[in-house]
Amino acid sequence: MSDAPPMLALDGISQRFVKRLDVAARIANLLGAKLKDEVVHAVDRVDLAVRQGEVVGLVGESGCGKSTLGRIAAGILAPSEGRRRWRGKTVAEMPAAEARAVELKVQMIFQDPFASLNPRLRVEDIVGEAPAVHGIVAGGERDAYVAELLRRVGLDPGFRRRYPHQFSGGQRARVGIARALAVKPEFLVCDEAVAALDVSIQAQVLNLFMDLRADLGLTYLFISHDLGVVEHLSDRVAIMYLGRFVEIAPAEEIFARPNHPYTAALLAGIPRLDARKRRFEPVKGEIPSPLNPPPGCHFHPRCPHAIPRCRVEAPALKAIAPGHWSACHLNDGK
Amino acid sequence: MLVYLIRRLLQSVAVLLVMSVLVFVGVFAIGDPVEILINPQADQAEIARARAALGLDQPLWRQYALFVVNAATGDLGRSFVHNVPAIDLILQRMPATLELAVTATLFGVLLGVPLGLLAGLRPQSRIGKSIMAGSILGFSLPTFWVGLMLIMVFAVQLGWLPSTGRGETRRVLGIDLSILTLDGLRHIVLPALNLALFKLSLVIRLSRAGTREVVLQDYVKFARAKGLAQRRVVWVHVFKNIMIPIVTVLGLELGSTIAFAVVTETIFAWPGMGKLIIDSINLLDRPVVVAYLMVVVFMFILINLAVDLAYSVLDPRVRLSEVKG
Amino acid sequence: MTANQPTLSVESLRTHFFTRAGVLKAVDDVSFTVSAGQVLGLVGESGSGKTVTGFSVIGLVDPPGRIVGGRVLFKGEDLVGAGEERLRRLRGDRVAMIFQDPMMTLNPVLRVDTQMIETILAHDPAVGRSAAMERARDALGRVGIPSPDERLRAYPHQFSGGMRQRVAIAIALLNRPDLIIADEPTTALDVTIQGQILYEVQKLCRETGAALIWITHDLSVIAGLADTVCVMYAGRIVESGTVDDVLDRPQHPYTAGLIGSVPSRNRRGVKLAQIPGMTPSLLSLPPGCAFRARCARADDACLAEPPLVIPSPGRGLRCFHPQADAR
Amino acid sequence: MTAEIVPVAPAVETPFRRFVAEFCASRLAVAGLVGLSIILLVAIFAPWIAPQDPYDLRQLDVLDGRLPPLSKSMGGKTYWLGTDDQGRDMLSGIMYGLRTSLLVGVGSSFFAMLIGMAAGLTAAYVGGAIETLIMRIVDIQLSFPAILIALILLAVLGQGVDKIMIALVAVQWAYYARTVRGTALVERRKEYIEAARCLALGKSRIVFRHLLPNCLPPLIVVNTVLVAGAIALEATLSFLGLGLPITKPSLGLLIANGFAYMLSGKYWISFFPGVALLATIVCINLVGDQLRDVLNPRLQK
Repeated sequence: MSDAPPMLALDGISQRFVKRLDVAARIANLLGAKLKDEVVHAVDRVDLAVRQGEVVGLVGESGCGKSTLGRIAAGILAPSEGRRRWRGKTVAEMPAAEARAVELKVQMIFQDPFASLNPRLRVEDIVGEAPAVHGIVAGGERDAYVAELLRRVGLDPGFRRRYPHQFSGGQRARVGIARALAVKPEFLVCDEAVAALDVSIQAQVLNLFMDLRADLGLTYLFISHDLGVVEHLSDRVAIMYLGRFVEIAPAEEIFARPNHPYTAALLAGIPRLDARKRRFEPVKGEIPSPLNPPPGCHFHPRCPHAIPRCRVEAPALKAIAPGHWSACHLNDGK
Repeated sequence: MLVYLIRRLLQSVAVLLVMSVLVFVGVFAIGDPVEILINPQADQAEIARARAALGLDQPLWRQYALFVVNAATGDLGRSFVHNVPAIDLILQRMPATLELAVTATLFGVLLGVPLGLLAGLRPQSRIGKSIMAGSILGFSLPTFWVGLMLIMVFAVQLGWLPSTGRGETRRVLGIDLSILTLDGLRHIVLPALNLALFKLSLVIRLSRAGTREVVLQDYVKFARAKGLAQRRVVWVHVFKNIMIPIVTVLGLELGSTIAFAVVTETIFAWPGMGKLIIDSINLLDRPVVVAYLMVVVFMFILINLAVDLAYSVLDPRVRLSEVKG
Repeated sequence: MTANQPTLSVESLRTHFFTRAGVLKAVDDVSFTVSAGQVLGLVGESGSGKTVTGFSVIGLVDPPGRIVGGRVLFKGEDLVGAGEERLRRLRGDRVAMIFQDPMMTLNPVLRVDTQMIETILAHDPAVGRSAAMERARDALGRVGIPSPDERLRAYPHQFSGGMRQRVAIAIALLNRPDLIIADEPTTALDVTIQGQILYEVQKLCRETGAALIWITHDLSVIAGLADTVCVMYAGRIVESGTVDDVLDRPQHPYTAGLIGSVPSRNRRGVKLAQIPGMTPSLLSLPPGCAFRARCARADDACLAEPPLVIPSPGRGLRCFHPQADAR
Repeated sequence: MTAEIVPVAPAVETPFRRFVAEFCASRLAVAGLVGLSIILLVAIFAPWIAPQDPYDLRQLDVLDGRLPPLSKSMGGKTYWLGTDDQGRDMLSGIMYGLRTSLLVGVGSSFFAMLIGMAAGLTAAYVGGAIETLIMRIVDIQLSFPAILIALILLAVLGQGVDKIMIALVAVQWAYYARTVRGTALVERRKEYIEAARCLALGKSRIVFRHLLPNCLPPLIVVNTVLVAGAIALEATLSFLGLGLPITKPSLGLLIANGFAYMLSGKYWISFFPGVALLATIVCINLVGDQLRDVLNPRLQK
């Protein structure tokens, strides 16, 4: 089992968005202005391997690059650097037909239940278009196929001729899931898939994800800012801060024994149902702009334990226990 | 801010160059002026001499190169018809057009913004609906037809106001102005009204649309939740935000008013640049047409530049993001 | 004013929206009280009427909405019948409000100092500009904004979301209000920033003794912050009481379902106790209990409107079949 | 196993019915729509319902020239709106003129829309240098008033229905291009486009089946405004003597024709064609205005 290559692996992935100086800015530089190209390191040399059947949670605050990484994993976005491997084979080097098959194997579930469905298509077309185009289902069987998918995600197939706006937020989320399932994927990237839903509806959709995992043996990369949701669903959790992973560990381990100060701060910051009249003791400072991240460890300006070394040297991810990786200089002293 | 300025200046120069090529090549295609200027009985040698005298025997690109070099020194050629420098003809006519356009634009803004604001704040009220209905009408009325109707009613039927010319003018700083004399004022009322009607409707619609969107914003509700008086909410919080799009459009509209004066000047026989260009097109007076277009393009670029600067002053988001960079 | 008169007492408030498609009863017979120094949590999912309730209190419901019944007693004075000028004097002075989206609540073309000073001068023109500026600087300092002098001269877009929300809170506190209504003020913020804001708000309420109404969809925030809680569903308060009572011993099936829907540490990987179905449209509410269609305990009794009962002191409940003890 | 079935919200109203209801909320807009329909019918059926064929010189009698409205002709017919200098029945002239004006206005807007849509979609979806190039041209063109550009073009091209349509298309395509690009840029960033890409759907399928239909509503609004603008601009240019030839009189030309007689009090030769032109433009603008309000997502709560 452990010898098999991971289902989906991302090796040394970086994503940079560069805004180059135009002619005007270069002339301004000649006149004495000191302008530079704007480079955003959305994702900075990240390695991630997801094994078959696993649920990996990816947690981080806004601007940390988790959505960008998710889109790279799903194959929508090509990384500036690094390789994406499917069962050990680099996708970029595959022949076109094979690459397309992999593309269908990895599907994405989106955040916004309103923007993620084409408002001008009927539900049956939203769900049925891709399998028909790719020959997964024959023309005559399309109707039955769509009906079965809708039933699978908990929607009445009788409403397949309706348009998205005639559904509630939770039902739209289900349509989005049915659309992804229609091409028989093995791997789902869920990008904040329940963030826009009400609590009671969120619970329904989370349960649906768990059912689908049990029934279809799906593998998930589950991206969320909500630690509670990730904790509930994931086998392993990766914590991301300003484009880098700061800690990866099995879920139980990371919530019981957070190692990185940022993980600890996150865990201390989340409100919990069972914590009454607590005194909130927050971590200091703002999340820095990814345009101009602090040198060394990105977290050091907010870290209560920062040492001089954190200011100059970026810590690498190191194993501190079996399966538990953390990127913090403080671990070296122990 | 520096980058912003440089960028705008570069763009302006580029536009000026591109437009000069287009204008020059385009206008070159208008008939052959020699056929009009020369006696039809003239022989070939005479025609050739005339062509050489006008520089028309040179290849197109050389004519253009010569034109650019001369233009840079303010020489846009001599009118074939009047045999004076084209630029002089235009500059001589320009004050009349500018006076008309500025009067009309001011009229449109000073009346249009408050009316649009009112209609935007009370879209469902009777007054709001009346303002809108009026503005649709004003927006739809073809300028030239309104001009005719104004003449018919106020000049022909009622005989209150004159229908042609500028009337008595007074010279201020070397520029003749009509609005400073009673007779001049009587002459400018109808053409200015004619030209302003469309502006007025446009400003009303813009202000109303802007107001309707701004009042739905959270910051307006927050301003009310702070206990500010309605007056302050409207004239500070709403007004400042709608001014940004209005100023932008107005600058451009001043330009288009100058262009649209062609119609009004023709109807009211207002001796401005617009009448000159129509006459010149009909007479195939090529240098005047080219000079007119280049002057107008230049004015437009100046106006656009001014609008951009005004925009960045009004909207701190533009100003500061550029300063920071 | 008697010593134990509540700061705010809302009685049978009804706010309806008269739309083309029909009458939308956004707030229907809502009652609650909050006293000085107390934090009341108003919890509900989207469309439950919690935000409209907040706006109704300070008379900022926009057409086609209208308060059609009930009383809003602020220190004994009924605000429902009060004139616009009286309400304006209270707003921003005695009753302050904090909005959900910090990116949208500050006017983008006005400097922060302008937006702060106008709030002071609108209520007391005698203060004078320099004294008002001094107070504005103080307020920014109190909500934890570093170098307030510099920040006063900045425009909103130069601030991050968390900083803007602090500015909004500082504006709300400028005139030392007796009541603060906070409408989901941390929903749009990141976890670590939310923690900071919660910390500041908690501290400031303790210091100033203002009453606070915290409107949110997040039960966990209420758990850590509030003294009492009202749970809203489809325009009505279905259950109310102290935080411990309601969260530990919920009696309404909706409250119980909501608590069961929140993923928590003890139940990793177990299916969540979800509420079936979805929130009904307020336009076509059937008669009787609005939760009936989603409720496992519903029977024919629920076809009638459940009245408000007081099962124990300080609690309120609208249900024919309360759970004796859930969990 | 299957998850439990969740009941679907009852369909209170279809989008089309809501659209109709919201549109009809303004009585003015409905009046505009009715007026526009009548004008269209008159224009289409002019050859069958007009009292005379104004192009047929045999039907004209110069002795009937410049008769005021309601006069009787030599042949006993009534000229409801009077006659022009050549004895042409104004009512018939207006009906035929309406036909020409609408043909030119609607036709050129249609071609401008096709060109603008292609340019705008290309700019938005391809991006890069092509986008910069297209949008620079659009920007430059839009910063100059339409009438100026049309004036130059007509001065170059000369008169004729085809010439004026070319001029109008050249003036208007940029408005469509800007609108389409603006909407397409917003729509392109939406998740349903990403979803389509994730499902490995082809590029042309994404552009034409997913992107384009969602860019249409603002285009409809712009279209009404621009059709009205094209009709007005054509009339103005014809009035200035740069538009249509005398043999094909549009409303603008009819008005110009009456200009000379205006000062002698023969108002009807200019007045009635002007009223027809005004009514057409007002009706289109009334409809367009309401469409703008109904289709504007920012005003919907």
